Amino acid sequence: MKFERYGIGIAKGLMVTIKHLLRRPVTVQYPEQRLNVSRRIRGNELVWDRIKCTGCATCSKTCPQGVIQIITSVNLVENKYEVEKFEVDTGYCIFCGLCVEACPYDALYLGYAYERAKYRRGELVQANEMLLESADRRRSGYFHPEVAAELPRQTLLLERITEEE
Amino acid sequence: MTIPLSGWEVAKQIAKRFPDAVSEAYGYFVLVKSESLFEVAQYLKSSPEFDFDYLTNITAVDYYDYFEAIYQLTSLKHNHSLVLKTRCYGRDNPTLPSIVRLWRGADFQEREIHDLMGTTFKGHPNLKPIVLWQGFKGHPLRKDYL
Amino acid sequence: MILNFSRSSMQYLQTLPPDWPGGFWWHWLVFTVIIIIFLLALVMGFIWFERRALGRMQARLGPNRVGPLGLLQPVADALKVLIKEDIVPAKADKLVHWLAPVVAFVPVLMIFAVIPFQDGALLADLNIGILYVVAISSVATVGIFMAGWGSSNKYSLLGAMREVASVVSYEIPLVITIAGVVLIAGTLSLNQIVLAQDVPFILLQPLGFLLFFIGACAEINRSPFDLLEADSELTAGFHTEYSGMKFAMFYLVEYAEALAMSAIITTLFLGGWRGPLLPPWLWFLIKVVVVFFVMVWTRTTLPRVRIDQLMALAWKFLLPLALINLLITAIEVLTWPVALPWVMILVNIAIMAVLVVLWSKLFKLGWGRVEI
Amino acid sequence: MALRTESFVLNIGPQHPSTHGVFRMRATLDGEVIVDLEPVFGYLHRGIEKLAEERTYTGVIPLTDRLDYLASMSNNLAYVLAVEKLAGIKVPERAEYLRVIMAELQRIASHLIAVGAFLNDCGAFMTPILYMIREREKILDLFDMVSGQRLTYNYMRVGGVSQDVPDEFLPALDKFVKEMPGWIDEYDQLLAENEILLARSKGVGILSKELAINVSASGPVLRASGVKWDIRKADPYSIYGRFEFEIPTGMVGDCYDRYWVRVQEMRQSLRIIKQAMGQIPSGAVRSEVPHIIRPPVGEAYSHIEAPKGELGFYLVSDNSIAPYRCHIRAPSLLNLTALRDMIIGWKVADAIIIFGSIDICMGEIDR
Repeated sequence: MKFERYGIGIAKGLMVTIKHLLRRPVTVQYPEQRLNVSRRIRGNELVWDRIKCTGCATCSKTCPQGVIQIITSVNLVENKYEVEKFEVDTGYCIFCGLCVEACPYDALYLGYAYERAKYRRGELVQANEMLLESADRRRSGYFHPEVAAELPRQTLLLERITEEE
Repeated sequence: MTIPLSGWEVAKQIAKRFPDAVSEAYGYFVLVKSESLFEVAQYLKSSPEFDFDYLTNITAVDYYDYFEAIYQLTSLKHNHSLVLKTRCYGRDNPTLPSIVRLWRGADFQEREIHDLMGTTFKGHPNLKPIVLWQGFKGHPLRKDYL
Repeated sequence: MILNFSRSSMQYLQTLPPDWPGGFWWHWLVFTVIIIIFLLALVMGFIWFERRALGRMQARLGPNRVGPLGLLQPVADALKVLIKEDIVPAKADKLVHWLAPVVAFVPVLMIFAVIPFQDGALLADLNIGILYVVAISSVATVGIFMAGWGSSNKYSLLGAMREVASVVSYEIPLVITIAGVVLIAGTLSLNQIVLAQDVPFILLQPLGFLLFFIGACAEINRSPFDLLEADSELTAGFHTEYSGMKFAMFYLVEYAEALAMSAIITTLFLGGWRGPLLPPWLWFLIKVVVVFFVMVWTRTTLPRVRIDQLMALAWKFLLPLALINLLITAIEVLTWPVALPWVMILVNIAIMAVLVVLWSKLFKLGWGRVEI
Repeated sequence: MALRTESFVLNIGPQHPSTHGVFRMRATLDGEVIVDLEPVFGYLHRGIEKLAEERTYTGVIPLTDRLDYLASMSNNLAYVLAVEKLAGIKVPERAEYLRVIMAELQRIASHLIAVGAFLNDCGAFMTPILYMIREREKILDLFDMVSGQRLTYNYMRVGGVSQDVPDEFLPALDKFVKEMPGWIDEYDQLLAENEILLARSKGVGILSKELAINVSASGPVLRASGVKWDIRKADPYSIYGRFEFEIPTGMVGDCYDRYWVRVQEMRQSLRIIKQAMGQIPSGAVRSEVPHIIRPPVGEAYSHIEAPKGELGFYLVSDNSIAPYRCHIRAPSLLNLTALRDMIIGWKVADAIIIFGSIDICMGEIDR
């Protein structure tokens, strides 16, 4: 090491680290402190709207992983398709959101929740009623700005630091 | 802008030096015979008017009847580019000349093509599998590999 | 009869060290226990302190879950490590592999026998105290080399080789700088050295302090000289193959060495336990923590040097300056033994500045050059 | 009597803290000096090129996220540009600007990790990388806001971007652009002039200009060797022709130059973002493109200046819904070609920092 600057470089670096000792740390203590996730979060599951769904299977065709399975039957009385089974294997799902984009009837949403780990692989295969919206399975605003508008604002690290200083 | 050279113009230039080398030229592509690939590449690299000092990319496509190897050449000095193509026939042991001696950037790419497409590059110093393990059967990027 | 024997032997031993306060056995027992407890507690405290300080300097929190402020984190880690499986590599030299942590750990404990925590509060006031420290502290290297060799792992071997090379080189400037302190104090006993420091020797020996600090960091392999572990190069260096309690021993050695070196720097240069108002042992502790904090601070900031640069720093930078420092100190002690301390301080600081600037001009490392 | 010595083989990796993934360097050592080195990889081979042949053109976009997982936006961009070239699709103005903003933010994020990891390899214990991850986190927050995910964004679409940015995006970006130069200055203050870092990285691992061109190095590695070649300038794709920025180049091509070039590129990226923010028009972000695209028969090569170098996609279409062949020109792979030449003769510690200064991503090398 050429001390042509007599260790000024080292001293400068030491100043930066000591400055950080006096700053607030940026880490979040996760289970106690929670940040608001993005309004468009592509959370851990799909939320399905049974009433809107016509069983056209566009989502299934778009899915790059091929994890959406739809079985329909023809309802001759009302002259439409009846969705018998709408099954998503979330274990294989990569949450790319292409199915949500493709759905022509706004019947498919991504989930807003993120702590949705399961203990068994079998539980990851979700079908019909399990896919409907509920209190702990809220819809995310991904590709649905009207849903996004109702969700809380995302916490940004950018703002968090400056607000508290 | 990088100017893509017209394949036809370049083919004419090449044909002056190597009359039998070019088999086809269309759009921005020059299709040369695989036997004369090395000489043509050497000419393109060394001649001052082309001066293709930078080998951007090599890839190969399986067209069932033949394998097409595609060389993207760029000249950093003149800022123009050319696509050189060559074909090799047969599925058992298709062979192409290696251009590692001209551009060392071809080293890993030729190994990769050898690994995934199964074409042998004659003259490559170290033609070992690169992404698959040694002893892997088959060549995954071939169209008939399932 | 046994009782008789023990009593007679006790009487015999009691007569041996005439200057030791209290009975020999009491003194020995109390201080050994105190030192071991103090050492273990302080080492755990230091581990916590380093992790917290490091965390805060890196814009994060550090351990804060176990106990108040995460103070019990080292305890939890120790418990975890205790119940871990002890894995010995199949091709390891079993005996050497087993013995290495012990050989590394014991000398570090032994250093504390001569460190004065307060006036006279030390296990053995050896009249060659500092010599003893220098001699004992290099034994730990043997343990580390044993670990590197016995693991039969290439990374471990490289780490151990680096350790031996660096310790052998750094011992020399270290001892020469100590000689400067000894010249001024006129004694080798650590307690006497503290008593001699009416003015802390950091002021009388500023260059010596700088050299000793750099040398000490290298000797105990603290950053930027932590080559033997060098986690980005050698995964974990000499203790790559260690797990469970043996690993914990090495971990303990690392921090105990840091503690020992902080204590020695405090004793030699910062006036040891001396200080106004507060009780002496608290002063000692505060000074040790401050020295340790500087080590943590440099660890946070500085990149690691390369092995050849490390060696060159020892032989081309530290050694000549240490020799000059010793020479100047000797001349000062010889010619103006009763000079005003303040004059001496100014003179010495000026000499240090001139020498460091001069050497900075002359001395060049790296920039594409490989030293050896 | 001469001492008999022999060289020994050290496998650095695949499980090693500094190999940035599952990479292996089979080094032959003489003492600490490396006399021979062979890079071994393929541990992360997922056959993305083959998988792409079985998916629709849109379905390949999530795959490109997983190439260089530190720069997913750039990968998306390179791929959609290739498809657009192949199918002749026009992109709305606003989408072009959004793409540029995302690509440049991604460049900053990727360079932050590259520089931080390089300094970490030098032995600065975690501090620089943690500072830089903190800044990267702010960028990831922005990406999370627009795309809903922090790593695999899947944001670009053929013919635009998936959806417009939310209203709060541009103010947040403005804030970021304003405060980021201060942070970069702080990194410079932290280690750029540090004597130990200079001693370690100056003059180490020199890649000469001629060799860099010959081995098809690209990106910061090529520019650090003194070649002024940036595809954003040389072959402006998207709307890069409209922005003013400089191409920082190094002098000798050593590790320090590569570090320095990356830091300067971050500043230039901020400049581009600032200009793009000023010019961004309103309007549609996606042209009318069907979900299932059938480009005409043909082939197209499109390249962009990704953070790691020239990222190219070579697509061959046979007028079906899936690419007939999708080749990825991975910059990390080609930058590694010269690794052996750069490392031989240096010590183990240097090998680590030379390797770190190339900044590779295994997801891209093995594909």
